[in-house]
Amino acid sequence: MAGLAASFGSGAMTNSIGDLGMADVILVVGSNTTEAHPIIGIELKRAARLGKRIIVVDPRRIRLVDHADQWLQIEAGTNVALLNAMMRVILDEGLADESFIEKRTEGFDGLRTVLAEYAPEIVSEIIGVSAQEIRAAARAYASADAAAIVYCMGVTQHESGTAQVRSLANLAMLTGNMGRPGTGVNPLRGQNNVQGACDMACLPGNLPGYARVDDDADRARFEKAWGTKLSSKCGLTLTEAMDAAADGEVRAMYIMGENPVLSDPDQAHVIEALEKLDFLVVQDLFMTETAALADVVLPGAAFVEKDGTFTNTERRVQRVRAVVPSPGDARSDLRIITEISSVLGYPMSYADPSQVMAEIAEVTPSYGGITYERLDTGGLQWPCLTETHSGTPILHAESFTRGRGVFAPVEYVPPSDTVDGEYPFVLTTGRELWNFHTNTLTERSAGLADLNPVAHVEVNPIDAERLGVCDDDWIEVSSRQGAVSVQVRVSDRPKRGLLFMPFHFRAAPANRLTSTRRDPIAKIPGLKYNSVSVRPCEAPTTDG
Amino acid sequence: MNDTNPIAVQLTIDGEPIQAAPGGTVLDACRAAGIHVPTLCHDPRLEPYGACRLCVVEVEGMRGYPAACTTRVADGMVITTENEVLRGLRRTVVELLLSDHKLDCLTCDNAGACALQDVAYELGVSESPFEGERHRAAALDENPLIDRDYDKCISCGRCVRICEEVQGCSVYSSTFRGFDMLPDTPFSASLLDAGCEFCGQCVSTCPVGALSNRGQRFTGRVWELQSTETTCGYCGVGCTVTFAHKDGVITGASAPLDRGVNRGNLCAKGRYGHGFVAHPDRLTTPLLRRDGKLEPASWDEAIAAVAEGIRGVVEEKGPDAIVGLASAKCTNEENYAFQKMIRAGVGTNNVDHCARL
Amino acid sequence: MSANQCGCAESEKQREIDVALFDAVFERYADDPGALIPVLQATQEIFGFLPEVALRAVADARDTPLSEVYGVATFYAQFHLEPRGDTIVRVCHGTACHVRGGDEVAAVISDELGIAVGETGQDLSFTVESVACVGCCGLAPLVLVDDQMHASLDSKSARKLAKRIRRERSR
Amino acid sequence: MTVAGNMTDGAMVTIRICTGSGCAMNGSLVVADRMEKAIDDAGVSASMRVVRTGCHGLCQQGPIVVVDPSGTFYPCVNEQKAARIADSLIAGDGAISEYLFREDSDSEPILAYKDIPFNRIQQRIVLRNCGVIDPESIDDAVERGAYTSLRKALETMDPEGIIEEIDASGLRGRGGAGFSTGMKWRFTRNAPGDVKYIICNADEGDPGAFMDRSIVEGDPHTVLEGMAIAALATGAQEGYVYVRAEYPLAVKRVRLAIEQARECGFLGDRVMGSDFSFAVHVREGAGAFVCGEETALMASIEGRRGMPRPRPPFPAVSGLYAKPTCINNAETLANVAWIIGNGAEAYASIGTGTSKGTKVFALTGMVRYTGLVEVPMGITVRELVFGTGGGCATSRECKAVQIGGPSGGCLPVELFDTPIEYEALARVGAIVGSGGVVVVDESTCMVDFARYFLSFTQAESCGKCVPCRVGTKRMLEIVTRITKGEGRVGDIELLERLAQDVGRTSLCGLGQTAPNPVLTTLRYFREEYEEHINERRCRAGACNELSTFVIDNELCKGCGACKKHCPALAITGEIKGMHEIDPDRCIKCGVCVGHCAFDAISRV
Repeated sequence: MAGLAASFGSGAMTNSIGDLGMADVILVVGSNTTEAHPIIGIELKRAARLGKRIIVVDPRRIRLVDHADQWLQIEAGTNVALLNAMMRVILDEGLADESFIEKRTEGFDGLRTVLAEYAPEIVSEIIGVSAQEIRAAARAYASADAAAIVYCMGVTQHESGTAQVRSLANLAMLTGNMGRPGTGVNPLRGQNNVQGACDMACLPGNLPGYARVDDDADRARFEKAWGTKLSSKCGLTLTEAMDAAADGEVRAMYIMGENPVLSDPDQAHVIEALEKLDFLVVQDLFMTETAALADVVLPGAAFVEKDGTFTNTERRVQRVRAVVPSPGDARSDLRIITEISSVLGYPMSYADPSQVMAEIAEVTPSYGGITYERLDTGGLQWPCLTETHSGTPILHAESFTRGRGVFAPVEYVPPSDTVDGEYPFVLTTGRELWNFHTNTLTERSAGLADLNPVAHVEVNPIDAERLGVCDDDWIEVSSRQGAVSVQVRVSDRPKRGLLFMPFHFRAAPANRLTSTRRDPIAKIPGLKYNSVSVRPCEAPTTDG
Repeated sequence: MNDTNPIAVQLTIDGEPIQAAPGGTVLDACRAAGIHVPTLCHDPRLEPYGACRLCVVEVEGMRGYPAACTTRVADGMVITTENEVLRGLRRTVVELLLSDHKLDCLTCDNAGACALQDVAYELGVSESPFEGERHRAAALDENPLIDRDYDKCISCGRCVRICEEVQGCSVYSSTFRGFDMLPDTPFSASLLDAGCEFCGQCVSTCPVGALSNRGQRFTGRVWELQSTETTCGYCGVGCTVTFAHKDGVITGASAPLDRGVNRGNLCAKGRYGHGFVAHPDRLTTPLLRRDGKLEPASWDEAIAAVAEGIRGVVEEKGPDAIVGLASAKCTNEENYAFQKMIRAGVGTNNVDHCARL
Repeated sequence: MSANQCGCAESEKQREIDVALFDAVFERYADDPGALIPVLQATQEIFGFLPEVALRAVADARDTPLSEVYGVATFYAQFHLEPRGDTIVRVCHGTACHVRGGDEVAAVISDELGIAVGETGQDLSFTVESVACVGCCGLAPLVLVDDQMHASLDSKSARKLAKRIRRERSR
Repeated sequence: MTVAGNMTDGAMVTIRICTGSGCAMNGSLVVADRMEKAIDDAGVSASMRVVRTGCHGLCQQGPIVVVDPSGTFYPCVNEQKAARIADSLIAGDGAISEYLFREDSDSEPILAYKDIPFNRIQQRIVLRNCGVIDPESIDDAVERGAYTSLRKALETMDPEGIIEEIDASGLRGRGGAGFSTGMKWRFTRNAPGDVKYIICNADEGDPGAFMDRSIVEGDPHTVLEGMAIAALATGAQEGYVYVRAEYPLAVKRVRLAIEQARECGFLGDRVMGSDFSFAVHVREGAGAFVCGEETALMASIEGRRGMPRPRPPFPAVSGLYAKPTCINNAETLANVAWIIGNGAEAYASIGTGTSKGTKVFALTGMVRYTGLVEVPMGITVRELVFGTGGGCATSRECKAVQIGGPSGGCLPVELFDTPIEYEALARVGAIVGSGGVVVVDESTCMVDFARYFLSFTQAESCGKCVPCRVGTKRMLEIVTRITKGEGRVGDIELLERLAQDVGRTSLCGLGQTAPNPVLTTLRYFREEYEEHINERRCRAGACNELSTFVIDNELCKGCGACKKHCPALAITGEIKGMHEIDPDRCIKCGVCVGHCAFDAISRV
């Protein structure tokens, strides 16, 4: 999100789910939309049905390709090269929106200079897609009345994630596809309330509403509101925190509703870090792999057991309502936090969640007009500044949040974890339709759990033949971080040389293989590109 | 729907002057005006189809009895939605449907939410004067989630259409023709083999009990269930979902057609992924590690232990030796309180969550 | 998900039917998005019926959902999903044939061949079926044996005809 | 004995041999081969030729041979006759009297085809070239004026003028509903869009109708010319001929005709050097009667299930691939070139007030001369059945005609003076429809007849809408039980209500008209229904279950064939002895009748 924030001044989805249907062309980059965000997948499929053009950029033949007009099966990790080549075509063919560039942006010359090196014929060699295809995609996107970009972790979870996002922003600004229905740059948020957790400043450098901890005025405002002094030192990101824990710098962790042992890169490293802690608190619904390492485990409440709000990927704040009571002594996380905070000497006393929202609205301008009463008649998209403001479906309509949009001159840098003779395959990880995240919830939902109960690694038929493996045969996938035994699913979805593994399964934890190499700005690990080796193996014994 | 053409169309429906949006159907106009016209094959998520013929109306100047769901409104239209002739026609349609429908309303989970039951009641059809051949097909339960009982199918095509038009999956098609026409998978394959994504959209649109959610079977009559609308807790789309529940247990999930980003649609996780809530693995009591083992404890003990553990580290290494990881699964209010606790209560900015994963 | 996506088990089935046979068909209609029915007609021309593997190949080649292909194949009377007899006996049931005793002709033929109308003999010798109208109403009632027409039949001549084609078959 | 024909020396002798489906399957190809060989062998091909033509009409008398210029007509020609006819022609002899057509065995022979009773009131516009030209030779067609109307339209008329001409001719759709052709063209022309289509509907599904087949087989160019003129008028660039796969000869000939017309520059890019381009494709139906319905037909061309959709939007606005589309039936299109060539006025002078021109009928059933006839609109049913058809083919009384196929109605003899035109027929419950006319005599049970039509439409229902899918099924079940003697009091009323409601609520024309045979037989022959229910009696003796089968001892030879084949073991008797049917065991299947070589078994 750092990339978008730098280009536009705000890191959130610029447009709305509902207005994707107004696009004539939708460029989908690194998003397996129909599996990871099925309802947005429906919007895309509907658009395709109505004759809109969908262009998919993905090294893997995701299901959406069946509905797409064009599929650019690029080599993993080469998004920037492709996007630069597309922009080069747009410039060369006079398809850029000069007046938009002139009136609403800055830094264009820097981009122009960079693009000189990215002739489609040259880029074609890097990305494995013909120059003709690159041109067709560029022309389609640039000549549409309204063209939208949708992206997801296939863009951000790279060492060059921020660069890739900025490149997408460049493309949108170059063609003036911003601020109107059916345009924009639209990151899809993976979990239900990623957007909200960010808005609420569960980020080491921010205070609610993206105020900065290192900005004196911002901090002063919150010190006043909260009646206490605040640290001006940026905190550690999750991955940095794990490193620090392993180094002994961090000694205690309080983990609420997360399962880093399975979800974070380099599992061995995570376990080492957590085991080294003096004190670990885990608050969750189940005895997760992480909770098993804790000193204190606190039983939380599921989302159907509590009141509150979630903010979805299109910045829509919506009500969450208690449907059923929590089992046994399990308690809502809010109640647990307020009690612990009070014992820690910082008393919190909210009679119910609506009072928290009232406080949020007070200290967070973009949530300023949000109340539970208003949410009862439907969600509101922030910024929603006052109680009469009807929300903002499209950001940057008149001007960018930061004033002018900034073009970033982004160069393509190949992933550092390059394949070599020892690790000749690229492994990419992601989600599958019927499982969610670390499978904690989905494996415990009868029926759903039976649809995709075990992990498989997708192997291209040619690779499978060369390895001499068939469906359900076992192979060992190894990286510099570790090794995992997993069953094969022969599939023409991944490109030759590419493997795909879901990260849902504890029996075959994909993150045992991934590394913590990360984007220098956003600190997001490059989970989508890992060099690995593969060899057939025996089925592991079940006591495992 | 663009702003330059806001001129409403003037209609007369059952003698009342009505304004309607241009481009819509007579059925849309009736519904918007609160006039009830019975339908079976209509779903606002789908393109007009006109197969059940229940919504026949009279329109002055039009031949015969056009279906309200497929007739576009035009300025000056004079429409009659209700009279003896129309009731008679609709009654015949219902009688025909009942003549080939398994009437097991006593044990059908859809009883009370069945559109065929509703129209039969509305038109006073208690039995069909027609007898003859009926479909006899074994109920199918070859997959873990969706039951199919084609003896109850009224061949309205809604499942076929929603799978194609909305879900883009085309798992079903109408197969064979005439009296033998039924929705089915190719070669009657199981839903799993037919490429089903188990979104359950077909179940949600089925007007009768031909498609049903296995998990809901015998969990409660429709009228015993309570329902609560909330926001789905899986991915970032934020679908509006209505949970049906009875005695504190969730029995099923659906979505309202007219609200939310999802407008009645859900995915497999949203519709079928709520079993974990009542799973026996749920943690129901705080646990404290004693002698290397996690053992049950009271909340007071647990909270004291947390406070003590944190305080100990702060005292020894300072607040920056503490890290709080919040959750993208928790509510805004919880996350707000959490970071506030870490920042204001502990005194560090070491707070993050899994946004990067 | 079926367990044989890698094709190990699939190839056995594929071998029975040489899919390459109808590559030419796909090619001929590749640029015609509406040509599903001609493709199925040509496919049936090759195999005598529409085997499942062929329908799957059609769906793949034309980028059309299998369900749609199956729905079309089961809609039109001309398409057959089961193997058919070497000789097809079609009894016309046009109005003129009906009025002039077509039903009786059909009964006699199906009696003599021992195959009900609409069915195929177990040895795949004959298929007996009724057709709506072959448009030769002036010659009613009539029967087509493959493409050969036998006109102005009655129950006696129909029986003779059936006996003859059975005899010819057994030779 | 020979009758003098007017075989003028020196003139080309043309032997026109019908190779339409009926005659071809009846052996006319052998006849043609035989004659050609004779001509070749005699070395007279300079003065004598064989033309393999389309349908002459009188299919029942096929294979038909007509020798021009004398017009000599030889019915029922086989190989032997062919040899002799050829020899006589080569020798320059007159017609062979004993091969000529006679009304009765003792009446005088009639020499010329045009003079036989069947042809007396015919007036051929649509069929003007059928039976005359070789449909596989575009030269033949051109010689008879094919494509001159297209040239006239291209060179001297603008689209609006063409539409006005068609409008003024009063031409109405010959496929069923009788919608004004000119108006249809105008709607298509006025619909916005660059891409438009013309579709020729030759998916003749009505059992008992074969005019479209005969036209396409006998004179495909007039259909193509009509399509091209329609395309010119409406602004279409592409056309489809949708023809039943059950008509292989029609498919073959229209494909060939398209090929030839393209080579001659009558179709394809820049027709006749103008800016107008028009490509025609052929699509074969795959066996679905409902595809005669416009929207179902288009679904089928698009490769989908042939299920109709509601109209509006009409095809003229949103048709094939959602583009403006004009769909005309083959017979309708076959009128177009004639109208453009001869003028609207000439056409409008034929027929009645609202029904102009001629109509082709397929005259079949228990009528003496069955075949294809083209008569002016407005002649009465009686003129058609008795004048052209020669009356009942049997010694029994003529009872009714069924006009318009499964969508039409049954008219009793008392209504035979009804003129054949759209409105008059509609008033009595029938329709012109595609033009099937089936004559029935007293041996036909009207309840069973209604059952027959219903069983057809029921089997052909696409299944989309409830009234047609379930309603026709239930109607059929009620009618069937009545014919089986299982009818109940109240069934007639139930059937009548259901028939009416199915007609009123069905989605497309198939379901809307499917009840017509039931409704008209209920209207005109209600007492037959009542007899079946109340008296368990079928006056026609056609309903097996209501008949008693008896063996006539006079005729029975005691061969035992019936006993051997009786599936119910209801027949007793010894070889060479008397046989008897036990009425209690008899299941009334009628198998015994078919096995009796001596016509000794009858139903009473």
